[in-house]
Amino acid sequence: MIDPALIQSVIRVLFAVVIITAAYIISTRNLSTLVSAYAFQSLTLVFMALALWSLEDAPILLAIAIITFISKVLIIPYFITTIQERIRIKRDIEFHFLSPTTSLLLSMGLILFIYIALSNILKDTAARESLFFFGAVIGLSLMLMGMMVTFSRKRAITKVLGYLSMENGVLLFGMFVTELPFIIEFLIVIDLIILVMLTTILSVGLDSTLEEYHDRLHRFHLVEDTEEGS
Amino acid sequence: MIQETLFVIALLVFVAGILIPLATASRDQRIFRIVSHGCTVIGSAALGILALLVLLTGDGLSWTLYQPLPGCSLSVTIDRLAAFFLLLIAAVSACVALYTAEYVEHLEGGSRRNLLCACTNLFILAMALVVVSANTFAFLIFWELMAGCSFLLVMYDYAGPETRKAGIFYFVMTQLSTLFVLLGIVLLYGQTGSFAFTRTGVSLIATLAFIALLIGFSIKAGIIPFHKWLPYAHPASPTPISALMSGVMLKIAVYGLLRFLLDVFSPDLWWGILILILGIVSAVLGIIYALKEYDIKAMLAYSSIENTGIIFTGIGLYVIFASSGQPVIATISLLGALFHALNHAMFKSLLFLTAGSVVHATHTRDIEHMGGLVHRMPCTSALFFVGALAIAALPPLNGFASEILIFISFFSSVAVADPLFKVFLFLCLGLFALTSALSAACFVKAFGSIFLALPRSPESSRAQEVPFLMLLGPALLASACIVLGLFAAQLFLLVGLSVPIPDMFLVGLLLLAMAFLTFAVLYFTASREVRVTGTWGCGTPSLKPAMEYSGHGFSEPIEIIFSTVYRTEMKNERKFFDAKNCIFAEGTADIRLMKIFEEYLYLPVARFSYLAATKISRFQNGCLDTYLLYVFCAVIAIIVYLGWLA
Amino acid sequence: MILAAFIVTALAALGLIAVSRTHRQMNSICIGEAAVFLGLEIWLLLSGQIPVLSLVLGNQYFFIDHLGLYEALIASIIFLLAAIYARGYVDNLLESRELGRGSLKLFYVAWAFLLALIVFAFFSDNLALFWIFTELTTVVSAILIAILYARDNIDAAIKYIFIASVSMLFSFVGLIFLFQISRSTFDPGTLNWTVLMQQAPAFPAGMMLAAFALLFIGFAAKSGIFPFHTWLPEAHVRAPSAVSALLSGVLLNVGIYGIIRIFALVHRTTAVSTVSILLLVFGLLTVGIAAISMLPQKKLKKLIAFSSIENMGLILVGLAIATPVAIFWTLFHVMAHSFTKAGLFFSAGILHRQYHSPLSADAVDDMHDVFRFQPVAAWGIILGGLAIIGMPLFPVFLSKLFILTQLFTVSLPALVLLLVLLFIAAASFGYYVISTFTQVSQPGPDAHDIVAYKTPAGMQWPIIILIVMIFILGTVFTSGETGFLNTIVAELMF
Amino acid sequence: MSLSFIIYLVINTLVVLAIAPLFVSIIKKVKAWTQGRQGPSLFQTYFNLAKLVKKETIYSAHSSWIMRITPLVSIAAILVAALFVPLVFVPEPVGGIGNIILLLYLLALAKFFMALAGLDAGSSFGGMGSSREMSISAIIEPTTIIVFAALAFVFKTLNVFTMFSASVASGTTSTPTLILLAISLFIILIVETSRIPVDNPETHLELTMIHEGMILEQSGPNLALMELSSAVKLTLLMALLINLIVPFGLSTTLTLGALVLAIVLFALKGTILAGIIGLFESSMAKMRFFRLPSLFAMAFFFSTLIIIIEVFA
Repeated sequence: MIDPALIQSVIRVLFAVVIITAAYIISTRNLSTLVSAYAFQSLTLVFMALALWSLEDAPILLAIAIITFISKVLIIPYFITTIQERIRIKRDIEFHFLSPTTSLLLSMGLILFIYIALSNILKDTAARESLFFFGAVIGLSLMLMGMMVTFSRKRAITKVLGYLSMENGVLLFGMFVTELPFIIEFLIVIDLIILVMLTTILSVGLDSTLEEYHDRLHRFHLVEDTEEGS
Repeated sequence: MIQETLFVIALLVFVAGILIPLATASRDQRIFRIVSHGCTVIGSAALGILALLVLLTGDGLSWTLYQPLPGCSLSVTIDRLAAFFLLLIAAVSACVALYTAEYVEHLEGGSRRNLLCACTNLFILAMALVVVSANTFAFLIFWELMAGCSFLLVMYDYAGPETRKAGIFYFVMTQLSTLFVLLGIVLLYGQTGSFAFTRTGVSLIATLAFIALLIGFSIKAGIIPFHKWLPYAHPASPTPISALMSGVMLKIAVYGLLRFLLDVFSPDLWWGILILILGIVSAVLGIIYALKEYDIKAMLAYSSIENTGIIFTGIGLYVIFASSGQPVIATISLLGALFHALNHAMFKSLLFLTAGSVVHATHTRDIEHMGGLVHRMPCTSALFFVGALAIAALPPLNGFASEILIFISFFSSVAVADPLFKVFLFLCLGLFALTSALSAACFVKAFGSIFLALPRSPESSRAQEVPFLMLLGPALLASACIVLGLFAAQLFLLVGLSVPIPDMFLVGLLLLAMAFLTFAVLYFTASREVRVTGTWGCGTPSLKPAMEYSGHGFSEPIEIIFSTVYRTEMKNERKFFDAKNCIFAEGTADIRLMKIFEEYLYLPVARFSYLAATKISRFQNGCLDTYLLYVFCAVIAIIVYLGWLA
Repeated sequence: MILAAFIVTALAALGLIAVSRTHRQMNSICIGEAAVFLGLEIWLLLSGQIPVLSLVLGNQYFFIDHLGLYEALIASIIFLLAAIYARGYVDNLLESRELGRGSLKLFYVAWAFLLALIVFAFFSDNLALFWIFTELTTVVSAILIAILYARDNIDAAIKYIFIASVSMLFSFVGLIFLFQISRSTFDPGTLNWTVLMQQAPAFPAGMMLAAFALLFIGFAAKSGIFPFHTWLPEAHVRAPSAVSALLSGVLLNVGIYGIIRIFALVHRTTAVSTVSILLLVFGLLTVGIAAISMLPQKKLKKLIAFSSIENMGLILVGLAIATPVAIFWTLFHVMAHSFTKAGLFFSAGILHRQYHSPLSADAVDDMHDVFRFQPVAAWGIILGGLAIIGMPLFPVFLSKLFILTQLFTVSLPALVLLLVLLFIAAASFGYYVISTFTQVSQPGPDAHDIVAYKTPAGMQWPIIILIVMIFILGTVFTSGETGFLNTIVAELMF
Repeated sequence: MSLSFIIYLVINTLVVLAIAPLFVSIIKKVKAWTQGRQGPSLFQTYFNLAKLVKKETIYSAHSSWIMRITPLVSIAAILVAALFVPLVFVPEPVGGIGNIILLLYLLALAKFFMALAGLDAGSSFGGMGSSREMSISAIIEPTTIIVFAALAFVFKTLNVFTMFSASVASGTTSTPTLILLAISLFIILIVETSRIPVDNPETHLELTMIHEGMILEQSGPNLALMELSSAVKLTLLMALLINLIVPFGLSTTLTLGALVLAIVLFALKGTILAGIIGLFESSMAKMRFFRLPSLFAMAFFFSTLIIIIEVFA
């Protein structure tokens, strides 16, 4: 058995890593780096789940780690990369509302803000002192940072990554509430995968011309045959 | 027992009148419409008999029609007030139905006319049910039903160019009226905890409820400044509908106000003053605007505004006297208001129906294009003449009989209130007198321009008298006008009310006697030679229609005298040859009457709301990023709220 | 097991669609699925054995109580009618090549799946399960929106997915909070609504508030509450009208259902006063923004969509009042709104087919001679419009009236504000309908001849049925109906 | 209806018919004197009427039954109105006869018909006359009603008969209020009977005529009736003024002596008032039509002032 204090500090380090990857996702312009950053963030979460597993010895955490690894580190990044290659988009340099620097500064503010807000909310509860609190702070911050990506980037595919980053925040938070039934976690992941696939496919539709889009749909075997556009 | 039976019969007959044309909506056959109108007449007759029974015996009827939910039932209570209005509805509806049976056949629209019949029946039924509603819940339901039906009826000729504007005005104003009535009823419900017409004490909520209801009913009654829908809706809708709306629906609003004033509120003095001011202002402005109208139906609509103003004046006086401890005068004012409501229903529907006949015959609503119809449509002109006499409040017809009651209460008011208040009432009296004099001028103009002198357009020189049924309905109304006028005093005695109204029958007899004696004397003494020749035209060989005094010319002096009220606007546009504006090139000058309320009240409000709405709807700018930003901001706001405020 | 029957039906439907070849077959399967669902629900209703608890395994994931059954009934009825309607509608879409023939199977699979998902969402006891089903409905309905052969549709679907999913993530955080609350109160923690309801009075107010607010974000986005409503007008405008009817009549209810459930929880704690204010504010803002946005609308479906938002706001206000009477009428309003709105969208769909209005949300409709071409649809719009603005004899009138009377007990200014906003909404609706339906072209040689679209009877009957239904709903109240609604209120412990 | 009332009906009508043309002549005579002319005979109006009755009636081809019944209605309405103002004998009021509002509206009835008759033939003079007449009568109406209301207030009754009885009972001592009211009544009389400065009854100049314009198309016996009715209207308004201010001699009991005395006294008082009217007219110039509203506003202001004084006193 490893020393709980050590694990707790490891977890804290992982928190920092997660936040850093999130910041990277916010500010980078290169799409393939973006996907890598996301995969790395998910990997961090896997490690975090493992660390928590060793701390609390709940088998569900191990399961979460495995599912996360398979879906978020392997399948989804692979899928998005494939799509990216097909639509030949490399960079997303248009920003809406926020420039990368402002986003970074803002996200720092957000973390602080959520910390204060949550400590106010959880003032009188037992949850205030536990890891639950940290999980909540980091999870929510991650969500809001991911959300900043969704509304400040032009390309739909970047938005998807922002959304995924948000989802990571939820997962991070969820890991600290271990008794959540496993089936729920499992279904959520399935749901997520479907959602991501659909969104990505649709994003392709937005980011390319209609004819190409239907052509691709055909190649994905989503529709049986293609007709000429009206 | 007989009351219940009559009521059920009326209800069933009306329902039949609604369903028969609806079921046959696809078939454009006259027989179904006749049956439907027959149902209206029979149903109205049953209602009328019921109302008379209740009025004479005082034995009311109280009955629950249908109880959808506990606590709110569609119940019926017919007391004397309800019976009075029921009588009004029944009388007008029956006559209008007789008229419509013929009129509808001359309308365009094929089988849409079946819908018109069905909807008319529903409209009448809804009005009757509003009046007999035993609680505010039923009142509200039937009120809305009435509003909905009347809206559909106004939109009958939906393709007409003016109908769109009329429809929008009517719809919006109706909804506004509903808003206020609903607010009032909700407030009362909150106050008393039930939908019954129960008396509330004096409280802020009760006052607010009263204000809300007053505004709601004022809108429906066409009280200035909420009147604007009337002059649009009436010309746009088919004639019988105008007659029903003007003759009956406005009275339903009056009924609503009275019902709440009498049964629910304990009125304060200033309520009365408020109602009185609304009434007087509507009466004066209504008739002043009527004078400048050349669209016959719009003119009648404005005249309706005036008459509702008179009714409101009576109600205002009632509240004033009732709250200052003068029950006798209060009763006179109330009876005046009620009687005027009845009389106005009679003569205004008479006027609308005959005006409809005229429009039917001449294919125009502009009185400047009519003229000379007295020779071509003698019966219609005689009927219109009776209506004009009545509405101008000339003895011995009914318009005078009710106005004199209000005059009497005005006259007796001086002895009772405090000095300043007396002066106020005197000023109101002066304005009230002005109103009735102007309405005489207005109807001289109307009758003169429409029926007298030479035809001013080819259509009106080719006009033909309308068929029998289109004369029968108005004729019944005209005889009602005469009977209600001549026997006013006797009728009041019959229902057991003593009012200081002159014996108009006696006056009528005297008038007849004098006329007869004069005729007799002249017959025996005077020359009986008669020569028919051209009108003297200062030596011009023949009189042209263009030489006649026109309706515009007739009301010109009054327009000049009241020019401050009419607010004409002069526009000069000049163009010059040179830059320094010295050499005049060409220009246009244009004087037009401003529609004050429309231009300063309605349109600015509409424009402002539209502008604001356009601004706000830019919120929905079609950009996903913005939408997500909203979500982001909302989330932040919620977290702030949770962290610091909650 | 009744649930198994539902599952089997849904799977059978999906399987049959997968093997069927023609449009007619697929459509009939969807009709059949909805009919079977409806039949099962009616059987449940009549058998009187609700609430059905413990449907799956030891851990109780599913249950059927009155509220769930109520919502499921509404959903099944609308699905049934929409499927009947869709046959003619989709035929025309295919003819005009707005829908690729290849996408047909995807469309019907999504359709059948959506019904199953929605019904299972209503039958979930576990809130997390409910969350998942709700999330899946977003996905599936987005497919239905995006199915048309136009970029605008994809755009609308993307908006829908992003806004709904992003907000739903916050909901999930709320669920975690809720779970944490339950875990700190009793062991082991659970997300089962029935259990939570038992334990709710012991929950700490502050945490409960946070949980509610976060959950509210997601469900509000699903039900089109300001400021999360932005997806709604665009999705409703661009989706095929049969789908618009589903979105408005059924899918919005899913979000509202979630809000009702968690509000019932909060109502048992001391946080209720704060939450009520929150709901009231959001409700009024929603009604306000919707009503004002309706005013300058030049597009029928967008107008109807905004009207849905307005009604959702009204429902929120009704919930915020939180008296049993208010809840009763709020539930009634949910049903009234669903049926009325479905009728309106069906009618709008016929007009859409007739005039081929551009899909783009900002394009102006060009309608004229509606009564000549499409009398049924025109009357559907008129009567449906009268119903939705709250004319009596229609159910919305009653729910509106009683929500207003109950609102008076809470706040007079809110009452006045709400009335004014409802007036604006009604006026906007009337303004649009009057100014559009009175457009008549003069028949003549120079008039550009528009060919009357021969509306199949299958597209007209659902409108007529719905109008008759709402008329009956607004006038006839059986003791069974009121008893049923009262049971729901009692089960929600208001 | 008592016998005395029926006798009253007969006496009042006969007296007013007999005396009305005389007053018209007197005014004309006084005006002629002030202009330094001798003027027509005092019986000239009677002669005129007699002459007109013997002449043929000419109708315009465009005119209708309105034109034909107007003279009858007009004279009937004004004669009935005259019944409301007892000239020489005040009986008990019966059935609202004597109601001051009804009196006013009977006059309006006559005016309504006259205005229509003016429009009937399609002559532009007639139309102009009607238009002006209705405008003037509309804007004088507030003043009239205020004055009548003041009368009703002072005498605490709406009935002219009762007013006269009260006036007789209180003797000749008129209160200051009554004198002020009399001035208002005088203005109303001037306006209602179309006299200078409102209208000039003497001319047929198209720019000035109002009343004459309306009856321009009347001829023969019809014209006689119109002339007679306007004379009767003048008389009854004069009688209202006289019997309120100087009621002495007005009989309240039905005896022959009192009646004869009352007739003589009334003729005397009427002659004096007619003289005053004549003098008043001579001292004035006809006003421009559109300046009339300010005159009426003055009258209205004046009457209201009286009432306010009375009210606050």
